[in-house]
Amino acid sequence: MTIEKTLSGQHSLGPTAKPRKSSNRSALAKQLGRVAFILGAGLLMAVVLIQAQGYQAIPTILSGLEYAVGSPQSIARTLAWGLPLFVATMGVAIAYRSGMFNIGAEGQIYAGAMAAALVGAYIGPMFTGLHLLLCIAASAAIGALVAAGLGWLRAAWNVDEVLSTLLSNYIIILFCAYLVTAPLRDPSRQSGSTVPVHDTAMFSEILPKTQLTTAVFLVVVLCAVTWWISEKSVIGYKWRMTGESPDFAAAVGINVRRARIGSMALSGALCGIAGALLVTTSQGRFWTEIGTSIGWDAVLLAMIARARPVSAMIWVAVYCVMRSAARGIEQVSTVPSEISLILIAGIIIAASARAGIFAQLAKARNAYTRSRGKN
Amino acid sequence: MDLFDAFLSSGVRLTTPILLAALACLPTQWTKDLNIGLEGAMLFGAFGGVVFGLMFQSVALGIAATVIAGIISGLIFGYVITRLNVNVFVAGIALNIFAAAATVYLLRSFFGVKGTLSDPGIPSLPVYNIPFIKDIPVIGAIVSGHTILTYLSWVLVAVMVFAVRRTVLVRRLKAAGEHPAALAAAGGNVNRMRVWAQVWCFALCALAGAQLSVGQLTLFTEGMTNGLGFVALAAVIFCRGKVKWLAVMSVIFGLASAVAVQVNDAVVAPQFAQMLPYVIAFIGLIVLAKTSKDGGIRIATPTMEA
Amino acid sequence: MASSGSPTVREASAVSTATPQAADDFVLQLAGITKTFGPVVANHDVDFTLRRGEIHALVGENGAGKTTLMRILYGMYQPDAGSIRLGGREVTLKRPTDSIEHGIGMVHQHFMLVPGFTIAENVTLGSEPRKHGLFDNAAAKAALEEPMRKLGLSIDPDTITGTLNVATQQKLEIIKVLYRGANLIILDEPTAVLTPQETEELFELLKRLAAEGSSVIFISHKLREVFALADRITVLRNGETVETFEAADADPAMVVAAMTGRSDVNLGRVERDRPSDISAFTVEHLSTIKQGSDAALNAVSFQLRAGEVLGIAGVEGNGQASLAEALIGTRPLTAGQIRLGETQLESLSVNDRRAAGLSYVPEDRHLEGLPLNGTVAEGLAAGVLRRDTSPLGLGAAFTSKVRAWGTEMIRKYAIKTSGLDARNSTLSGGNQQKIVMARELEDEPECIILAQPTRGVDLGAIEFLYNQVAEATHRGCAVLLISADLDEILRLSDRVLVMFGGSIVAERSATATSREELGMYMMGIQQTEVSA
Amino acid sequence: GGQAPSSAGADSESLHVGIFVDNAFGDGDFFDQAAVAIDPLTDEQGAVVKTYEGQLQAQNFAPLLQDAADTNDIVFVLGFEAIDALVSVAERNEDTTFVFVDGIVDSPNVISAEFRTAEGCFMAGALAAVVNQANASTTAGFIGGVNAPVVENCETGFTSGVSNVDPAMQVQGQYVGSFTDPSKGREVAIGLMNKGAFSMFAYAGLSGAGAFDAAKSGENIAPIGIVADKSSLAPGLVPGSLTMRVDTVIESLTEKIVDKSTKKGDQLSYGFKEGGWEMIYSDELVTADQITQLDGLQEKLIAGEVKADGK
Ligand SMILES: Nc1ncnc2c1ncn2[C@@H]1O[C@H](COP(=O)(O)OP(=O)(O)OP(=O)(O)O)[C@@H](O)[C@H]1O
Ligand SMILES: Nc1ncnc2c1ncn2[C@@H]1O[C@H](COP(=O)(O)OP(=O)(O)OP(=O)(O)O)[C@@H](O)[C@H]1O
Ligand SMILES: [Mg+2]
Ligand SMILES: [Mg+2]
Repeated sequence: MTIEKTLSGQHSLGPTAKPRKSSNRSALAKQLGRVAFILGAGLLMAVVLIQAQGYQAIPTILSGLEYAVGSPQSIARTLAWGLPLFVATMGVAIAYRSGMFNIGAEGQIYAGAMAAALVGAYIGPMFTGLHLLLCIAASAAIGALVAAGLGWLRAAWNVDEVLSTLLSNYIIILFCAYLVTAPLRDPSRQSGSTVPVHDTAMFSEILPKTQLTTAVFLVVVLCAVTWWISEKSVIGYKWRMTGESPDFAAAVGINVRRARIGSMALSGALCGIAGALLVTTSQGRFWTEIGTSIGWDAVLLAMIARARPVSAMIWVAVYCVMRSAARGIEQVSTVPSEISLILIAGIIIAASARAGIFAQLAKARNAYTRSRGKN
Repeated sequence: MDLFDAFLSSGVRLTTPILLAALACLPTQWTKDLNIGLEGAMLFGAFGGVVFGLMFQSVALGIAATVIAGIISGLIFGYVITRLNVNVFVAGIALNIFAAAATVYLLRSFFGVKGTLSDPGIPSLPVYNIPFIKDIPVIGAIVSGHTILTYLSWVLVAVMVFAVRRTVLVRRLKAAGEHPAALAAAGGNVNRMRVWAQVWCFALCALAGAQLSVGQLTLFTEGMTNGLGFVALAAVIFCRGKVKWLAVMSVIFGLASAVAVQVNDAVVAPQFAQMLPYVIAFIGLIVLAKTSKDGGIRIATPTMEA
Repeated sequence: MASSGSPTVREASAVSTATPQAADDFVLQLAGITKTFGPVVANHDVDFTLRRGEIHALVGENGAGKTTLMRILYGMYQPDAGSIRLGGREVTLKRPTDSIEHGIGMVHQHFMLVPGFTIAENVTLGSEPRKHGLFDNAAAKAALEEPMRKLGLSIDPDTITGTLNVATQQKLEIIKVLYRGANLIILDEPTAVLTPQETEELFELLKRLAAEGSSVIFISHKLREVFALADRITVLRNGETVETFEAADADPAMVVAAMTGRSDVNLGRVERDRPSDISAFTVEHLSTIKQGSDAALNAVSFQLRAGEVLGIAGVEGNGQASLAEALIGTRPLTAGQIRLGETQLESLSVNDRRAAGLSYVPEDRHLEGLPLNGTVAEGLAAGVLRRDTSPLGLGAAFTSKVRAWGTEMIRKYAIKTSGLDARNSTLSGGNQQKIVMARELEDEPECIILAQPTRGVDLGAIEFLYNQVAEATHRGCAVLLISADLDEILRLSDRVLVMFGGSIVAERSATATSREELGMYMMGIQQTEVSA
Repeated sequence: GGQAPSSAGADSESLHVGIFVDNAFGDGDFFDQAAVAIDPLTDEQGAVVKTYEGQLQAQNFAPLLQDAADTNDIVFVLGFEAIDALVSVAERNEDTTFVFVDGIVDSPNVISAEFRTAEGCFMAGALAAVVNQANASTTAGFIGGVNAPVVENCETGFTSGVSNVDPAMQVQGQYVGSFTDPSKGREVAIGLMNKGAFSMFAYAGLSGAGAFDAAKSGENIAPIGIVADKSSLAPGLVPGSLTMRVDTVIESLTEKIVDKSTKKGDQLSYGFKEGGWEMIYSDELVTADQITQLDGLQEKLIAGEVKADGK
């Protein structure tokens, strides 16, 4: 019987917290134990899935890792792939941290990409830094506007943001698709895409043939600032408390409404910038499927990281390696690269079930020892 | 058949998977474990319908096997969210991603194909053209010419309406959601109720998916649910636990999709036509939040504790 | 609201309704019960017996393990060790149904009623009458008639439970127990939400049931009630049995000493200076609309002087929560004025009201008082941030400032915790409340609103907190004390206002009134003109 | 157990050919038709073929094309979305010959192979009209995936093909809004049927499968296939298919590149004449006379006597 669990009222991610050890070392050990468990579970799933395809698991995984992180070029390529994802995940995480489940990241990424593509193409050419700044600013603004609007609906009218952001994805993506197939189409192209942005609206490559651009510096700055806002600043405290317990926040004088709208705005701005990066680092224009599923990846990763910025960054890095390794594996075997998505879904379940699994094991062990004791 | 009848007939067909998925999800709302993994569960259902159909060379056996697989999945999902204490929102999102990837993986592994699994050996559900009735305008289009699953979905609506009024089970499901401690104290088993709700959810999602893959079509394609699960989710949220409203919302969404299919791009850009169900849902969400006393619904999102 | 007869007050000399018998007349024997939750030992080697027809009180401070022991008896928890004998036979109670089958019924500390269900549905939940496998509403209603009559309750069984007042809901809990035919009845703090008169009525009923042969276990923090009702009293402390008294041979001081392990606990009025004559806080014609289960405010007016404690008494749900929230600003007003010193507050935000010198200890510390999953530092931080940061709040000093202040508060308020980074949820209720009080009192407010400040806080901590409040009044702070606990109000206040149905129905001096008089007002039986 | 993963870049003697698609194989159309070339390339030309899937993620394109350039001598690139990445990667990898299939890329480093979409779809329209005439239907249906220019080009060709055969015949067009939604595709097909269409042509990827499925389930529809012979999707009900010989184009271009008869910057165009398009007719559903009529029209088209865009 686990009436204990149900009696505690809400169903939470893990069982109610146990007293936290005061020493940092044991906290670190616990954290490492958690990571080890999760990675172990992931590895186990990977081995099973690859073996099931008739390949030797370990050499296959190793060759994938070789592809992903085997050389400075590979690392650069892997990192370059993940740049937008870092920003988007930070964006989603900061909203979660404030109790706003922004699963509209996908739509906000599209909106941001569209804004950057338009500013990049129709304004300029001009000085590169300035042009990029304009593109980023426009995409941040549109992302922020969309997300803040949805945040306002929640703050003012209590419109559930999970569903409203979910639905906004479809509406925004379809609207962008309309724009590129009709009014804003590049007539020289056979598919729906906008005209290309000026060269001055593109980040320049740092390492040749890797796609790693100077955008990496922007991403580092954005991640650092987001971390600082979330964990160190007073406004971050207000947002976190709003997420933790809105009633508490209201009672101590935090403007809950403002915190919700504000955190959503920042979240949307970051997602918008992620969209801008898609345009300004690789594609150079908007097309109907530019952001395919990055927003969902960000939603999942922020969730695994439990919205903690540092752990979000670590998870994005791990995920980028996984995706990159899966692409590498696909080139040397017939293992579909979807394996990385299966793994990430498995890992998120393993991560959130970890405490529950150990509790069940402990219970089984107790039952076993008790039955042994009776005999 | 005139155009209006054709539109209605199309609307009924498009309503069926939405209605089945929404009916599937409803008990999970009662137990406050709203399963947002509908989309993924349906996709597996669609996949199962085709694969088991091929395997048994019989549509009935294929669907039965799919439903059994759904029941087993429901038990596992229920175990994960009750005993392993995984937040249902997290599990649902993971399920959606997992289903999208796993169906591709399985398609490649077992059938060596990507994208579509289409085979002359895939059996399909017959369509029942009811004599006399099929010739009556309007009624004929609505009542006649559908698969058994369409009729079943409406039977299920009636069954659920009755069950809500009269059965002990539904009372306990609702108690498990509204005040779990009360049910536990009264000797009920809260976790069992929560698991039952998920089992029901997956079993019906299996039917909803099968309706897509072997009811409306005889093939499986990657991601063939195309957001239908989320539309059904919206229907569940709007109905506020009431079966009748659930049916009404499903029909509205089905008809909205039918409009999108019928409207030509000379009238309105296809993107706007496609947006229709989502826009209706979005506006509905706002109206619902504005008009309900307790201020809308919250999906059971996880607490983000470290 | 119905009331029965004119209740008389019993003094601490319990009327024994059953004569103690030989050991074989024990309906229940708990021996050596141990139960741990992770590191917490909730019960340790607890022994407990219950005789047929006996009312047995179980007392102890918060967290002493009373509820845990009863939940074990009710099959909700499994003991780690120990035996349960019912009527002499050893039993294993794996789940509540097992206990229900053995004739055990439990009225829980918190209501176990589904708000959206009808009375009939709620009472029968778990053992529904069926016909052809379906719920038989008619049979359910019929089965309710007898227990409802016994409790003098005449409402339609199809009424939705959530719409009933708390006293009626409490009665439903007892009807649930009777419906299942229980003859061993456990009541876990059943009187917390009742007026003295309703309490008295409940006691009459319990005694009648005991006289008819049922056995009752009664958990309460209120010694007055324990002595009014019980035949025997068992005291738990830190999860262990301290002692079992025959009520007739014991007195409150002995029980308190057993509960706390101290002999110097003050149970009387808290010593304070006389309040000044300076008006500090004025409320005029405050009105709100109804939200949730609490009554709307209806032109409430009163005034507080510097250093004064004004008690607001009333049965919960009569507008006290609305009042507290309206004053601090989390609930909108429809009319009225609030003045703190020279400042008009009614149009200010919560933050601005606080900046003007108003402080607030909310009623529900788990929801509003603290971020339960947050750290102690986060719970305290709100106080220092309010004073010391720029409005935009990007100041970098956040962490160091909060930590220095937090460490100071832990020392000053003797908060028992492993440190600033401990989770609030790991602290006991008393220590959680100390965090809230520290945060609010250190603001040096001109007026503080205390809503149920010591609910579920144990005697030691209560004494400490009362002393802090007294100290604040010495500084000239005005205190609005909203409490459902009349003892608390009478011990701390200078004046008492009684709220009923969203209005103030009486004003009394705390030293010139009695529990019974206040009780009459609380039930809305009497009403006087109140001058603001 | 299991086999070891094949290491990249082994066996440097033989010809290495890469096929890159911007989305993924399994579209049931264009990409899968390209994959048909893999076996002939391997068997007949002794090439080592590798495939690359961009998964419609912009960040994937350039790195994968770079990988393809690193391992292959010739890389065929399919999918419009990859053009930008292709141009930049081709510029930096002189050793690899990049071929863009199904469109013109303005780059001196890329060979372009274009299919004259309107010309192919013209014949599909002609077939639709002929089939309709034989079945007393006055409307032909066109199902588009999304309203992208390439699809609209096709619709133009289809419409002029129909009116060339029968100027009085109407064309009803409808877009599914997705290339991957067969159940909507089915509803669209039924919708067009109810507007009077009998023969219909689906240029809609996987969504088009819905039209065949509708026919198979007994709806009164004659679906015309695109890219590959689609008769297996609705056996006995498909009057014909317009096949797009991506595979032969890839094979012949590989040969030409190897024997250096074509070079970077060339822009090739494929129609019926060059073997890019090919009509396949069903013997059961289309009479010999009708086939003769259609073949005649195709000749005229090749000779330039009729124009596919109807001008
Ligand atoms: N489900 C649980 N998980 C962990 N600890 C628990 C649980 N239930 C009770 N405890 C702990 O067990 C101890 C005893 O709790 P219990 O509720 O029995 O006390 P109590 O005497 O009823 O207190 P109160 O007067 O507050 O009702 C407390 O310290 C509490 O922390
Ligand atoms: N379900 C539970 N799971 C884990 N810990 C619990 C649980 N219930 C109570 N506790 C622990 O019990 C302690 C306080 O419990 P207790 O029942 O005494 O609360 P309280 O102070 O009486 O508050 P209240 O009366 O408002 O519920 C805390 O340490 C808390 O962590
Ligand atoms: Mg208790
Ligand atoms: Mg308690």
